[in-house]
This record gives sequence, C-alpha cells and structure tokens, in this order.
Amino acid sequence: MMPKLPLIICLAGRGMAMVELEVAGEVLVARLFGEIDLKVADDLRSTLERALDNFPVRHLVFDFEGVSFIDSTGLGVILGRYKRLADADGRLGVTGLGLSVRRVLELSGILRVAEEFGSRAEALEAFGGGDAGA
Amino acid sequence: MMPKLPLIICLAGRGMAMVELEVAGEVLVARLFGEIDLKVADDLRSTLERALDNFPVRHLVFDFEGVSFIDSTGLGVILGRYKRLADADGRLGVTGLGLSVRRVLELSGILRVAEEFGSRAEALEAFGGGDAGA
Amino acid sequence: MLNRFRLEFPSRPENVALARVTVAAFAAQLDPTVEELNDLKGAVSEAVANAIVHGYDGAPDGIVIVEGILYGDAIEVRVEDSGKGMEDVARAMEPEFSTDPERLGLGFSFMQSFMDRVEVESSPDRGTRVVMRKQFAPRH
Amino acid sequence: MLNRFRLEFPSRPENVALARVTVAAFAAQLDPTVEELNDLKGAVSEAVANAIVHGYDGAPDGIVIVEGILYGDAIEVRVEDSGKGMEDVARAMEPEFSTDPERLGLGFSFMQSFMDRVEVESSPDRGTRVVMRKQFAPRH
Ligand SMILES: Nc1ncnc2c1ncn2[C@@H]1O[C@H](COP(=O)(O)OP(=O)(O)O)[C@@H](O)[C@H]1O
Ligand SMILES: Nc1ncnc2c1ncn2[C@@H]1O[C@H](COP(=O)(O)OP(=O)(O)O)[C@@H](O)[C@H]1O
Repeated sequence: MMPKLPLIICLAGRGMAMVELEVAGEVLVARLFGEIDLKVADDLRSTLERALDNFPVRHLVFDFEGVSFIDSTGLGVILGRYKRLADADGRLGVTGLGLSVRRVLELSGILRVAEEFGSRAEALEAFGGGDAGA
Repeated sequence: MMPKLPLIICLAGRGMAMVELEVAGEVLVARLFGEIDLKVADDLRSTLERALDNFPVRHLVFDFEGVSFIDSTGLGVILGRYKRLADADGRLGVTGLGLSVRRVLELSGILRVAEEFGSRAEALEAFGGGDAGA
Repeated sequence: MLNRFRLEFPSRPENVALARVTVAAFAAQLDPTVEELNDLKGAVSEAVANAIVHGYDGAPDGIVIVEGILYGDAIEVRVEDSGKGMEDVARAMEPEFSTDPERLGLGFSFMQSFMDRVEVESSPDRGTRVVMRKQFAPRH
Repeated sequence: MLNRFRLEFPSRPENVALARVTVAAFAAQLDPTVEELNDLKGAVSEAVANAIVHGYDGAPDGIVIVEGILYGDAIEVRVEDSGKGMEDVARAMEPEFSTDPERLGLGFSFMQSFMDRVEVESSPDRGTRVVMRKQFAPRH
C-alpha cells in the first residue's frame, strides 16, 4: 500500500498557489488555481514531473475548479504529463470545468481523451484511488 | 406636497447605469454605480443639474454602495452640485462608503462637509425626505 | 478618430497576463459578453505566448507590441514581435503543427476558433505580426 | 532587464479606465495589497484625466503615454502628454489650485497622497510628464 502523500503546494511567483498535489494510491490529483499560462507553465511542469518521478502513479486527475483561465500552453503541460502514463493504460480525469475551461478542453480534444467527473472524490473512486481528496 | 419622482435612470455608455435618481420631498437621492471618473463626469453632471433644475431640491444624498472607483473628477461633480444648495442651508449626505471611496472622500475634505449615514433611509429621515428610498 | 491603443512590453512570461487584461479592458468599451471576452483573452494569450516562446525563443528581452483598434462593434488586435519569424506560415498554422515537442501546436487553431479572422505576416529573422478581428454581437 | 511597459492611447475619457486597469495588472506582479492597488489606480486616474482635460483641453485626438517600470518592490509610473503644458508647475501643484472652476484642484494632492513621490516636468506648448513612484510593502 502506498502511503497517502502529504499535500504538496507549489507556489507560483509571490504567494499564489498554482497547484496542490495529492497522491492517493496510484492516482495523482492536481488541483489547479488561477491563470494557467506561460507564466506558470515551467513550474507546473516540473512540479508534476517530480511527483510522477517519485510516486508510482498510474492515473491523473485535474481539478479545474479554481482555474479562471487556461491557454494552449497550460493544456500542453497537462497533456504532456498524461502522455507519460497513457502507454501504461493510464487514465486522465478532469473535474470542476467552468465555461471557459470547458471551451478550451473541448477545442483541444482533451475532452475526447479524458473522463469528466462531478468531483475529485468521484474521479478517485473511479480510478481506484481510495478515499483521498474526498 | 411634492409628488415622489419616478425613478430616473441614467445610462453611461452601453447599458451600464451610472446613476439612479429619486426625489423625495426636498431631498434628491443619487445612487451611483461603477467607476465614477472622467468617462461619466459630463453625463452625471448634466443628469444631476437637470434634476436640480426641475425639482425644488434642498438636500442631496449620495449612495456610494455600488461605486468601485471614484477620482477627483467624480468628486468634483458631486461637490459642484452641492455648492448650488449649500448657500440655502442645503445638507449633503453620504452613505455606502467602501474603503477606497472613504479614502478619497476623506482626502478631499468632503467628509468634513457631508453627514454620513448608515443607509439612504436614515439619510432621508434626517433630511425630512419622507419614506422614499426606504 | 477610432479608439485604439498600443502596448509594448518585454517578452517575459508574466506579461502574457498583462496583454490579456489590457485588451479585455479596452474591449470592455464595447460591452461584450463574458464568452466574447473569454475568446478575446484566449486569442491574445496564444499570440503573445507565441511571440515570447517562438519569436524570441524564450529570451526575456525582446519587445512585444500589442495593438487594439475598435471599429464599430468589432475589435482588431495585432500582436507583433521582432523575433525569428517563420519560413512557412501556412504550415505553421496547421492544427497540431509545432516546432516544440512540449507544445500542442494548437495556438493558431485556438486563435481561429476564438476570433472571426486571423492573418499572419512573418519573415525569417525579421519577426511576426498576427492580425485578428472579432465582431461582437451588437448590444444596442 | 527590469520589467516595464509602455501604453499609448488617444485622449478619450473612456481610456482613463484602460490606463488604470493596465497599470494595476502590471503592478499585480508585485502582489500588492488592495489598498496599495487602489492608491495606484487613483494616482493613474488623476494624471491621465489631467492629460486629457488640461493637456489636450478635452480634445480626443491627443496621444497619452503611460509607462510602468518595476524596481524590486517599487513601481514607477509615468504619464505623459504632448499638450499645452504649464507655466508654473509649483503653483499648479498647490492644493485646490485649478484653472477650471468645475474641478477641485486636488488632482496633484491625490497623486501625492497615493504615491511616495511625484515629479512633474512641463513646458508650455510642449507638454507634461508626471513621474510617480510607490514602494510596496515587501511580501516575501
Ligand atoms: N511569433 C512566432 N514567431 C516564430 N514562430 C512562430 C510564432 N508563432 C508561431 N510560430 C511557429 O508556428 C508553430 C505553430 O504555432 P502554434 O499553432 O501556436 O502552436 P505551438 O505554439 O503550440 O507550437 C510554432 O511551433 C512555431 O514554430
Ligand atoms: N497635464 C497637464 N497639462 C496642462 N496643465 C495641467 C496638467 N495637469 C495639471 N495641469 C494644471 O494644473 C492644475 C491643477 O491640477 P490638479 O491638481 O490635478 O487639479 P484639477 O485637475 O482639479 O484642476 C490644473 O487646473 C491645470 O491648470
């Protein structure tokens, strides 16, 4: 059994959390916040990579509830991390899609690859991640 | 007895109400909205002047609750209208002061001239404007 | 005279948001819907990110110029860099074409989805200009 | 290289808000408090309104230039017009001095209250430049 990872908070610039990560079993859950664009892309990428390097993650869940804006640079970071897992039958879950986020997820085709859930808890249940994030 | 004036709504630019006026007895009550700067100054001035021309107003009440920003141009419009009434013992009431509005009202000295009230209704009661705006 | 603005800033990642906000504040004069404003911000974000990432290869000291012009109920936005430019604009604009494996190659597609018209002028070593236009639904 | 921007727009009343929003979005990179941001917006509003109302006598086709530069935790904002300028800057900056009876003459006083430093260069028929600086409380 994997221990539940203590919350990792990654700060974007001065004091604003841009992502909070939690590992539950084989699922990495990332709650995104604010504007996900070029400004935070490098930090977000390396934060996610570090988590994937250090934990035996199979599936990814992104919670966009706190996201006010995301562009193709931000989506590239997400899809890039998912590609690491896709070959090993990894699944990609998304939740918390506001109007503008849904629009770009649709345009990018991510909504055809990802499974949408009503909450992080539902995603975790579907992906077998136990009760974390509930 | 003055009839209670039907609500006058003045539109600033495209669709945004910048001021709503109501005359109750001898009191003109102006609810301001949005950003009160050079963009709306001329319209606001002429709207207030028209009301002062057409009704026997003695006292003025400004409700800033809906105001997100005001600068010295906006304050000038308010003080200018009050000057018309000050010689005839007119009173100036203000209400709904958020932090930023309070700051500029203080800096401008208006808070030394004006009486602050907890609501439009309280201002009207103090100025003898009857029950309008309650 | 039509209303317009010109904004210049160095090619730093944090200025993508500056460009978005400025264009949105300018467009707000046309009282657009939330969706129209989101689309506009999305298009600006793509074009400015491209200027920084591709035009200047991520170097923070290039100059990016964003201009906006209001024509009636329409807005034109131009995003310009003096960076490395492109050999083949048509190719670059194909969906999922990217010279950077970390990127999706969807920037131009997004701009085209968000705006009514997107024109790109570019020449190698001289730079790139993206001219976009969007007609807002009349609000009168 | 320090981060900076330069914004140009015609002297139309609706562009006072554009200048406020752009400066605020730029300053947001320093993560200022709401009060600091309000002060900054207030100062910009006063300087830009002056450029339009006094510098260009309300004509909408003058060019106003707003620049911002970040120095550590401080911001410098410059507002420039090529309008009619002033003979006597010291006099103009006195509280309640105004050449327009409809105005309060408090614009420069407000700028001085809102910012740490305000410098004005002006020459008749050439124009006016207001340079303001504000140090934000360190947020680290
Ligand atoms: N401003 C620019 N300067 C130079 N090349 C550019 C510029 N904008 C786009 N390109 C080229 O066009 C390609 C496609 O751009 P785009 O559709 O935005 O996708 P992406 O940015 O994801 O690569 C880029 O990979 C790049 O090679
Ligand atoms: N940009 C400018 N160009 C020309 N004159 C100016 C400019 N800014 C200010 N002034 C002059 O300085 C005076 C005082 O300015 P200020 O303190 O802002 O008060 P107000 O704008 O209310 O008159 C103005 O009345 C005007 O004569």
